Amino acid sequence: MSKLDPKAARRWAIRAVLAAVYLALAVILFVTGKGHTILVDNKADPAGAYPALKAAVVSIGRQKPMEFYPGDRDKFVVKGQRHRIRVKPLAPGAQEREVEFRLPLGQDMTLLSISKLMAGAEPWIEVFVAPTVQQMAAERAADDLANPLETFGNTGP
Amino acid sequence: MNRLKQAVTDFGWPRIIIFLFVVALFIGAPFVKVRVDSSFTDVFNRFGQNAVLVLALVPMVQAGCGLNFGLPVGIIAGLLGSTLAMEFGLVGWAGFLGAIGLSLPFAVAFGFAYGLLLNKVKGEEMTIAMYVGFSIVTFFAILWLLLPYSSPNMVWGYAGKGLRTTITLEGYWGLILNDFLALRIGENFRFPTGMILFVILLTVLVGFFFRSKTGTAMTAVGSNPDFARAGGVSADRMRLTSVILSTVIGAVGILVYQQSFGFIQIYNAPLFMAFPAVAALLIGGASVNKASMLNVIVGTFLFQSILTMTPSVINSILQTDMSEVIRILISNGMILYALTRKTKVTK
Amino acid sequence: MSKTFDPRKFLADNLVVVIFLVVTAFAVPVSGLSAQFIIQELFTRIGRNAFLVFSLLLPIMAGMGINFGMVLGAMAGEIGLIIAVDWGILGVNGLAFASLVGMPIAVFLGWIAGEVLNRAKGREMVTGYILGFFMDGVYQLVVLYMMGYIIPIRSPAITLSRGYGIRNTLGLDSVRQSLDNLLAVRIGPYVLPLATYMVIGLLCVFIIWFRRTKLGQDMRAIGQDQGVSHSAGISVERTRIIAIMISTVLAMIGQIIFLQNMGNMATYNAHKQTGFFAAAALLVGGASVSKATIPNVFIGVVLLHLMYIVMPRAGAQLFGEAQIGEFFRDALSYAAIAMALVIYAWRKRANAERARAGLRGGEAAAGGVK
Amino acid sequence: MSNESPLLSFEGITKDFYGTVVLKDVSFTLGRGRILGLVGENGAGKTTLMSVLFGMPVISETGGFSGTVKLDGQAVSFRTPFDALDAGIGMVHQEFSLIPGFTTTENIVLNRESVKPNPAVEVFGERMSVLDRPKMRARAESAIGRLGVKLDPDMLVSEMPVGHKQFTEIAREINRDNVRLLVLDEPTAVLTESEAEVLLAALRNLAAQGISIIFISHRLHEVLSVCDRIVTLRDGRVVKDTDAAGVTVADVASWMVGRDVDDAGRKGAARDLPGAALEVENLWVDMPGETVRNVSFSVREGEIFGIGGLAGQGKLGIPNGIMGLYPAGGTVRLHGQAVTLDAPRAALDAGMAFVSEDRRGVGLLLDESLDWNIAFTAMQIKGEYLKTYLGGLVRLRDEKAMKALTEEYVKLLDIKCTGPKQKAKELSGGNQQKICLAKAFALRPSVLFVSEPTRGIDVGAKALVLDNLRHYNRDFGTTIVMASSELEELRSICDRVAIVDEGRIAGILPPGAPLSEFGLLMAGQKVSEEVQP
Repeated sequence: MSKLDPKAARRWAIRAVLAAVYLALAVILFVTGKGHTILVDNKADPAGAYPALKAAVVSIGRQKPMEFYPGDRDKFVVKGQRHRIRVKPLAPGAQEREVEFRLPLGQDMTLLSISKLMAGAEPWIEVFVAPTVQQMAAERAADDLANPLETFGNTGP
Repeated sequence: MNRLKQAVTDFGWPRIIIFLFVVALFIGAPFVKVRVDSSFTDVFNRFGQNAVLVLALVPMVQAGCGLNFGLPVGIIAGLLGSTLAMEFGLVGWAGFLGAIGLSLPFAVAFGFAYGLLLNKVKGEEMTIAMYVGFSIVTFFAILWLLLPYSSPNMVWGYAGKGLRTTITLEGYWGLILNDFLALRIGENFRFPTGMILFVILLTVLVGFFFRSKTGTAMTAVGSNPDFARAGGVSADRMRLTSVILSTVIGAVGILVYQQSFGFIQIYNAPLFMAFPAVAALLIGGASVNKASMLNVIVGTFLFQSILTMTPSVINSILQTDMSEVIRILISNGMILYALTRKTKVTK
Repeated sequence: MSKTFDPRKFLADNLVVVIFLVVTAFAVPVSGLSAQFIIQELFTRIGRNAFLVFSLLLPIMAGMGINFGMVLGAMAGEIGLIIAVDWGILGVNGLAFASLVGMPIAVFLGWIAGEVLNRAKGREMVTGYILGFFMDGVYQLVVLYMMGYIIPIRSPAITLSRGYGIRNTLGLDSVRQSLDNLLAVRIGPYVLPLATYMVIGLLCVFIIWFRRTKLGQDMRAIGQDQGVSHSAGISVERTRIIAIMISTVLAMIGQIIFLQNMGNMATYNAHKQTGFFAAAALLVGGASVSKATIPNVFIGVVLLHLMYIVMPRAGAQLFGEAQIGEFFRDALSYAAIAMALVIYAWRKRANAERARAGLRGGEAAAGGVK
Repeated sequence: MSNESPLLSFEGITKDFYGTVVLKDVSFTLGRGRILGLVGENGAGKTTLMSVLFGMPVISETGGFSGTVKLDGQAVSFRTPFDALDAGIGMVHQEFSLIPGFTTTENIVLNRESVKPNPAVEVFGERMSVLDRPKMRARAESAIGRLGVKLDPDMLVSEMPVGHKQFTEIAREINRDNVRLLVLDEPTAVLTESEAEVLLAALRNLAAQGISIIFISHRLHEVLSVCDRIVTLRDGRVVKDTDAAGVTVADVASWMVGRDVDDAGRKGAARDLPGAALEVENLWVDMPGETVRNVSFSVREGEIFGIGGLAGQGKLGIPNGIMGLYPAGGTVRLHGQAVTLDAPRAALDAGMAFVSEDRRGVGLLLDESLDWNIAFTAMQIKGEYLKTYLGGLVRLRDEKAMKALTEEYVKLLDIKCTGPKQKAKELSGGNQQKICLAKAFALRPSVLFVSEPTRGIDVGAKALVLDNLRHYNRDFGTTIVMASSELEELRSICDRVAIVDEGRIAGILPPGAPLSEFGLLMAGQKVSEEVQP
């Protein structure tokens, strides 16, 4: 191949663009499809800086709302980075609050404190590190592979 | 120098690597505190256990029918023999020999039908053999449930019918060949004399067969069917004979395997038994259309050495159980190599 | 296609289909399963399996027989899914991401498979089968020993307790049935996974279009006569490799669709039976080793899976043992493949002989001694 | 017309294969729109000359050639046949290279299909473009139209009569935009007479449109009827290059066989031989490429009977059919006993033996040792070279006897080898042929068939093999039937020579008959009188 004729050059350009599109698509799928677990809790600050909400209905995006009482913790699984949380305290006359937030891309689990949020304390979103390594290890031991190869025909169509 | 190069190419790099690997395993064993003597005991046991099954492949290779992936046809005949012998309550030598005797008619009949089929599908033997093997194993799985076996040692206790997945041969003829004239040297080494003698006997018999007129004709058919035809030999008949022979030896092979293993395994167990046997034969230097007794002995020994030694030696070195992966890669890699080599003789 | 209908020829051409029809027709009432249950199951299984079966079409067209090496594609799809699950990508995004990850792997494996099969002309099928076994070893090496060790795995939840290697069973909760549910339509009592059907429909369109391309024409040509195609300037080896590569990529996507419907993945076993089920379905659908059409795929998937649905129950009803039914359907599927191969090989020889029969006898036999 | 530069000219083409000269200073020219008949015996150099023209790899692999090929006055040298095609030269082979499951149209435009581009082309290359079927059909129809024959563009090749296949193949060659020269190698061999007529008319049609044609055929009357010029090759030389006008079949036949005619009265006057050893009546044999249609002859006891004729006419089918290697019918009697056909075993049991022309394919076990090769048939047929053990229960190969046998023949036939255990594939062609002879001799047959005994072996070995045959015949009185393409060798050793043409015996001549008579027989001219030795 001495010199690319224009046709071949055009093709290589198109291919290069397509390769870039391919990579971009992967990135977009990752960003928009990445699943996050949001642990929402309603706890008072141990130091007493803010109280827990008495009772509140919380919803994230269009997911089913959940009720929270003091000390509650529950989780929402969401897709993508940008979300909107709505906290509606059940106390009469209390202000409903709706905030948009952005989750850090690389994290699987984040902790969202509605008590902090309502009290205006920062940061109300924190990265959550699971403390249950031992527990998970025990759970997994039961599932460890004994011998994955001798099983035949156990995968139905 | 050129001759050496030629010899190496003929023998094939994969085989040389495998050979060196086995040597390294034996050399390495003492360093990782694996007892060589007990390893050798295992190797000899497994060698005897598997050699006859490997031997069973030779007639079909020699007759140009390719690698007999349909070995389960013979194995099923052997299973019928051994289960019937147990049902009749035969024990000890009577049991073992009875099992052989009872399996022979089945093996001949199955082999005949199987051979007729393979004669109709020349050129596609290997794929079809494989699926014929799978079919017969799964079909017999139904029969194991339905046939009116009644010996309490064989059927499921709770249902009173249907054969168990594994049937112990203890009290029947388990280890009967292994223990015959067995030699014990030192604490950990035990030589299964009877079984090895039996293997040698069969190998010699097959070797003699290939020196007979029929055996010579069979080899010629495999080497060049047109030559054989021009020489007045019916290729179809020779191929049929080779398939029957292969099936019969396969039946005996599984009986030897069972008595050493101690159990009869039925249902899906025979499904993939042909593959390690094929790998062993190829490792021994056979090709898709040429195999000798020496290939059988060398191949089985090398392959079983790998199977015995890798779990202990490699695992102690790498601190992880990679033996299964190594087994898969070596055996299938060897078969793949043989299938993709240009065969010098045209079909 | 023949102008006059010859029942014997029809039977010989469709023997496998007919046997399956008869057996199933007998087993359906015996099983006692409701029509509604069976039909719903069939709708699900068509969506689950059809794509995988389609991946076998092109190599057949290119004269390479049934591509048992398609399990390589299945493995690529599984690796894609492992990565997608590990990175926590949810839903259809996760499936699409898995395909994007699996694609280069499938292309690479397909190229290897094509090269290997080119060295084993005339025995592609058995070689492809063994290649699947061999690559299973490589797959284990990668997934069981390298993932979490050389290949970074973020989530400890999917690795073994020793810290590397993927667990025996991988839960696919994050993508479970996401494609099926994307556009699930309820028609009467039945739920149809319309999005999955649309993907399969798209594939059908692709295959029909592909047959009309120059490449498709070349594949048909080499499928019939490699020598003639070569002397006409078609690059035989390259075309064969492309056929296998496309097949591998399709199998990769097919396996992802299959697994999202299953909802979990037996990491080390999920691909073992893939080739068998796809081949059985295609052949049961009336395809041969040299000719397979789109209807063959659908007929085969329906027939094979109808049998898989009803047979255990039929076995239980007849013999009081569901296992008999299970063994029976396995035996029948293996036998279907064996039978289709035998019929094909046998007919190939018969045709060759018939082609020459015209030359025989000469004029002497016809009594035409001048 | 003859004033302009010729389309094609060969100038001084010389080619040798490992020292054997197959083309010597071949020169001739072909004008536009002319038809040139190229005739010659097998081995005269026709195929090699065409290989030179097409740049077949076999030419460059064996050291190339000397001389010049000029197309349109320009020297050309094609590296592959594809280059030649690009330059506008088309070749129609004897055996069809068509895709059976494709239609006429698809075959005509094979790998030159008309296509419509689409976006996928930009990514995955040209082959993703979609076929333009109407355009393909139009092109096919125009090619068929140029040929002037009736062909259904949508018919599958597998369902066509033979003649249509041949037309399809020619249509494919002229479908090229730039085709200027067409080479047809025995295009009429498989056609019926009426089909051949249509083909010849089509060729004239093409020539009238300015396409030049090289027509290779052994059917001389066809050559004469269609060609403008006739070039006769013999032993690699152009012996005659003449206008076709006024030339007779007999002329061409004598040019073809040629050589000096003064050797008429050859050595070995007719031997007086007793009754018939082998009688063949109405034999037909279905041997691909060598079909025998209807052959009757009888061979006398102790005779060496030659079967000659051009390649593909069926001479090789005769021994192969009688020995049961190909499906055959008719009556064969050996010493009055009918021999079962279609069964090699029966033929061997009856006391016949065969040395096949397909030495490597049928004659030898290439991967086995020499002693196996020589002793095998005798072992299988006569149960020799087996040793009995255990009081007759077991009979195993007698390696010692096999070795002795092999050594005997190694000495007798002067076979160059390292010993009885050498593999047959390691020997040279001539020595391999001697192994084949030894295998047949070991059977001590009463009738020995030898097919192309000297094909592919060097001159010295040829003489030795023929000598061996003659001695074997004289010493043991063995009747020998020898089929060969080399007329000279048949004439040098045989008592009578039958010439086979189109699956029939055209005539039987004594070896001393004039060469022109042999030539006429080979060219398909029946000679009625049967020669009695």
